[in-house]
Amino acid sequence: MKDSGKAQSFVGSPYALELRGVGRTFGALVALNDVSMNVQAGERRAVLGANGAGKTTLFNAITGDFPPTSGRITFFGEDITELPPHERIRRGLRRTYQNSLLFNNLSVRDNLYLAQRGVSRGRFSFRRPGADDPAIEQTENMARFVHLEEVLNLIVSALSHGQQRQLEIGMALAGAPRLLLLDEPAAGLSAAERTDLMSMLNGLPSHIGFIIIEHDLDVALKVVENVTIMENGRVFKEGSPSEIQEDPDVQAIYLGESHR
Amino acid sequence: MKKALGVLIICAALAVSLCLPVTSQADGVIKIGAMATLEGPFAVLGQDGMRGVKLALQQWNYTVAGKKIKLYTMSTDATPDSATRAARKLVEQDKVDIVIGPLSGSEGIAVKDYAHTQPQVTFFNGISAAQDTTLRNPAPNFFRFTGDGVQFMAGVGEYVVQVKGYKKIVTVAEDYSFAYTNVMGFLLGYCKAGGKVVKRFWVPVGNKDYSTIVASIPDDIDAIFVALGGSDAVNFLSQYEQAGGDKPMVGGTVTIDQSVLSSKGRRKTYMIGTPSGSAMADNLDTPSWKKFVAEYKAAFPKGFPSPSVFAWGYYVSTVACLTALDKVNGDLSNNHKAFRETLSKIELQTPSGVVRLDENRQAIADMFITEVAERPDGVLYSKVVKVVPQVNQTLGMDRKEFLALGPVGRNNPPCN
Amino acid sequence: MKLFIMTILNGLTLAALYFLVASGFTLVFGVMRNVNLAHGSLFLLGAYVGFDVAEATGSWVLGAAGGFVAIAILGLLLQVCIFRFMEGQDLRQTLVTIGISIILADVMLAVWGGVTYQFEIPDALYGVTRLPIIKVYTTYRLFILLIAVVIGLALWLFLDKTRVGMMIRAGVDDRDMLAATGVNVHRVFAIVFTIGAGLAGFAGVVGGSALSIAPGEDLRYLLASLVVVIVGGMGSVGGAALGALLIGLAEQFGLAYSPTYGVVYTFIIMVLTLAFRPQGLLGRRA
Amino acid sequence: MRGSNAQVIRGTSQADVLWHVLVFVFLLVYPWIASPFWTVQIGAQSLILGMIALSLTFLAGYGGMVSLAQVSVAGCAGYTVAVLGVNSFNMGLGWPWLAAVILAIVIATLFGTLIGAISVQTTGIYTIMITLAIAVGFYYFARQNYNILNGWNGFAGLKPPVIGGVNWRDPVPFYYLSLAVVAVAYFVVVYLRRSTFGLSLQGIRDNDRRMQALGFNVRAHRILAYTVAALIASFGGVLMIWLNGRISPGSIGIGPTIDILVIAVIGGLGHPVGAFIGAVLFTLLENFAIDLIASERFNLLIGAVFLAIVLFSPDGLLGLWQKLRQWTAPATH
Repeated sequence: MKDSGKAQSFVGSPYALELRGVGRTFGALVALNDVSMNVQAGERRAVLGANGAGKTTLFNAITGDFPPTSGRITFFGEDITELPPHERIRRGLRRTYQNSLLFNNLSVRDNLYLAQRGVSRGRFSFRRPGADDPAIEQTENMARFVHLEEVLNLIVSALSHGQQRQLEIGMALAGAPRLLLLDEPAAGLSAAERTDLMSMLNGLPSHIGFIIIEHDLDVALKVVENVTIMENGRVFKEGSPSEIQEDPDVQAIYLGESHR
Repeated sequence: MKKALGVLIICAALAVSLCLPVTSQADGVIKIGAMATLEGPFAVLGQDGMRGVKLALQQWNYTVAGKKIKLYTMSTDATPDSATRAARKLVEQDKVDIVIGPLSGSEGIAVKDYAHTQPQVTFFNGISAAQDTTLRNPAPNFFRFTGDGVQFMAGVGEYVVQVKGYKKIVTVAEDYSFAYTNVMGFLLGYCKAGGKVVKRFWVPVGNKDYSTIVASIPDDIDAIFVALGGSDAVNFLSQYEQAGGDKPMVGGTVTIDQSVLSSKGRRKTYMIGTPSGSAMADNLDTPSWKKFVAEYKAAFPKGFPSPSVFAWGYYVSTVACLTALDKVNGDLSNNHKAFRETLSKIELQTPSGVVRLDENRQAIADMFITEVAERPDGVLYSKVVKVVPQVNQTLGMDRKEFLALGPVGRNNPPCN
Repeated sequence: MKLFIMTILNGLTLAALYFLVASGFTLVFGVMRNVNLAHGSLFLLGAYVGFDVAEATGSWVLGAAGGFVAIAILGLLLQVCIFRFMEGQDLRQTLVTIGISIILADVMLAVWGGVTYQFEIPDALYGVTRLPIIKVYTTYRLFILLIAVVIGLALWLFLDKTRVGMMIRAGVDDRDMLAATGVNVHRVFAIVFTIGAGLAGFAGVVGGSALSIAPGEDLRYLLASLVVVIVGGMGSVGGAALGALLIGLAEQFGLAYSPTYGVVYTFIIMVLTLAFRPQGLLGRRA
Repeated sequence: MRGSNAQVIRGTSQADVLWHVLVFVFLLVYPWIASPFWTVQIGAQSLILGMIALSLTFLAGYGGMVSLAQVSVAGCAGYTVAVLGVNSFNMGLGWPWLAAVILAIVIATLFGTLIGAISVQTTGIYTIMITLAIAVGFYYFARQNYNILNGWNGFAGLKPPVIGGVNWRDPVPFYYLSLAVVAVAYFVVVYLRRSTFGLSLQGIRDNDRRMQALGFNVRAHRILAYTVAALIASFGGVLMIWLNGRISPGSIGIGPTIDILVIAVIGGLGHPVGAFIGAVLFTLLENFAIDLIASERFNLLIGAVFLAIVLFSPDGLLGLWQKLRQWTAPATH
């Protein structure tokens, strides 16, 4: 993963991501309730919580997949609440999905190529990419970074689960991401694959922040600086990994007995 | 790779053998192609038309002047495009000498247009009744031995005013060319005789719910002129009757036809006595008509109780063709020259009277003013009340004067 | 004024007929995401079968029952023999229904021919009823209105109060959830298809009595159902009622006040609905 | 409806190239071995129907959007040519043919884009219903409008121009004209498959939400796909009216609309060539089914063939062919 080299200077907000009173309802169901949160540029944070606590909904609200029904979202000082999803992506926001959302009938190369194309110019080009197309080289670099260079021409549906997760991350890293939202990237991975994943995350350039939803605390707490715990669509606790681990409420309610 | 080549060679060989035209232009066979609507909502009409063709051919025992007749059929779906396609297939693939058809007005114009491009084939209209098929830009090889929609209504307008005393009328008709033609034929006479049109309802073809039209019909009228076909007519009539309507009706040509009269359901006593105009009538009291009906019934026990105007039209056209072929002894040489000359001059005896052709090869024929009557067994039929002899396409008007009336349309004639 | 009220009444009664046809269509769509383009053929077949039964027994009521039962069984067979093997393949199911409708149309033409059929409606329903202002109105059309209300209420009670009904509603809202709750999905689908097809057959008799039956009616009612359901919102029975109301009124007002382009109005309503509310008036966002 | 069992995506192979060359040579030679009827009525008709179906294959196969309004787009182009140019009802404006054709294609393409803009609000099965309803609405409009579109009768006397002494409506020239236009459209569609736009369409087909999360404006891409498809269909529409010499509401009714869907599906949506395979089969059936089974039940045959194909080979004849090849080919790994 090459650093794009662009200096990341921001006017206005000191934060990469600011949520102010974000809420999301589905009919009568309140999935997110008045969530506020500040994430620094380059910050790495975990979001924990039981199933149905609203973690994925939070991601969906941030990326615009299911836009919030109340509240504001600011990305590097720009209000993106009303922006369509693709506009948010083009501003440097990236995400992965809990269940891999890949193009199953296309090859790995095409998947990565599309990821590169999505955030660069010429998305509507009617021409086939020539050998000199920078996206081709970027595609191959990315494949190396996520260890998929061997299977570049394989159709995605033929990949192993682990490879699909790697591809998922590779696609999220295309272009010049500034903040990644990783939705349980380690789910279903073997122990060895998890180790790989962690080293991959730790090897990201320092200006790229991420928010990770992770059930496995051992994974999460090793790669993040801050932790947010959600419950019933609200932010329940925030703090550093050690604060969270020592918080009695958290221990009692969320972490349970097994973590002490 | 070799396999691919092999497959392709086989395909090519197959294609070549298929593509070779059927080259049996053998002596002793005359090929006739017939087309009618054998699919979709109008299939029943087309089927009866085909019965007319087959009946005529049976009478000639599929032989004319010692030559066998081979019949090719093609179906259309009542659209001009499909008629053109069907005609092309018959002419260019089956290589027929003669085409009989089509059934509906716009189809007729399309086939006439096509006839212009195929001078080596002679075309006989089926029962299509659009005016422009022969009135404007006629094709030298297209012959129509049946009337058009205007001719069909000859005399009905005068009859309705003078005999029935209907002075104020509304028209309910389908919103397309045949109905325009039919309404025009009726109104030309009706308005001349002093009748007034209070309102014209043009209803989209295929409309089934007439309740609102029924409600819109004003009370101070003497009668309703209805030019609807098939199930549209049945729907209008039963809804009008059910809603308590009691104004008498005047029927368009296809409204008072076996295709409507023989529909299944509550008998429409309301229809009895309805005057209409057509080129035929169910109870003609001539030997040739009775013979035609008897033979139709014998040949097609599953057909209508009495031949419909569609069977009649196709029959007359086929008979015209076969009679002329007999006269020229099957000689179709020199682009059917002798055959066509004979056709132009023929005085054809048909079940409904003598038919001659005008200079545009359009029929001059007897037309009938009919009224609906009921047989003892409850079957409805059209009864002749008056014969209008030898009606030509311009209803006796000067051709120039008639052409000046302009093409048919929603508001032609104005009838002020 | 009289014309205006008459047109409203005519629109209402036509809407009632459309609702009968479209409710089955929307139910099947909502639960199974199966766009049954043979729905119009089921309507027509139900009418023909019902006609034969009514002729044979001399009873209109038995004819209506016959139309319902025969088509319900056919629907069940279609679901069990064909559609259950292609669940989730929306496009393929739709194509199969197109194939079925082409074949059914030709078979019906072969069996019943092309003549127009009309039912002998019971004497009690024949003729007119006295009403204020407009004086008289066709009794049978008022009867259709009544039937539609009854069927609508029955459907509502069935969907709202019975266990199977609740499962069906759950399936409309979220198909995956239905499977996750351990319900026998095949059985729910079979029930829905049976009811949906049966309603089409029943509507065939009711509609064939108000208007008539002839080849081509299959397509007409299919299109009406499509537009009604698109406008009302796919999968929603209430939406079908609302859509039918709009389309029925639009058609009759078009015919009364602007016959030339009357037939186009329904499609304009549809396009407008789509432009501002793609999921239909009462539909949920897909 | 798509995809093969092949795990590795391969590029264009030598065999593919050879096949294309062979077929193309055959198509060039064809009018010299076929009668005029087979040249135009079967050959050119298949090419043109295939071209309109190709626009659907492009939309459905690449973009996953099954639009039933492609015939309406073709009809829009046809009608525009008829109204602007010369027709036998004296209602034409008498423009020179080139101007009429260019404007027709522009208008029809805009019309197709508009249809796209309306229908991309919805996906999958909803698209079928909405485009079907639009198609029928357009049909009714054309049927009822007499001022411009001449209502039920439509227009006749539509002919391709005579250029350079060649009457382009003569069988052989018209066949080559159709072949040339179709060949360009076909290769453009094949080329687009691997273009950035084509790939992004396939991505949208597989997973539109993910495409959005990669920064693609899914809606815009979809609408553009409709534009491209409309461009193809409108060329097909112009050729169609030159073939038939006429256009009327019947040319754009529900029958032709379903026919195009049948053609595309019978052939197979997996590859652009499927549209033409389907068109050849359909044209043959349409012309000869009545001879094959002498009765009046030939629609039954067409319906049965269609049903059998969608029931047993979801990928159409193309899929059947691929299955057959896998079956007969020796196991290589």
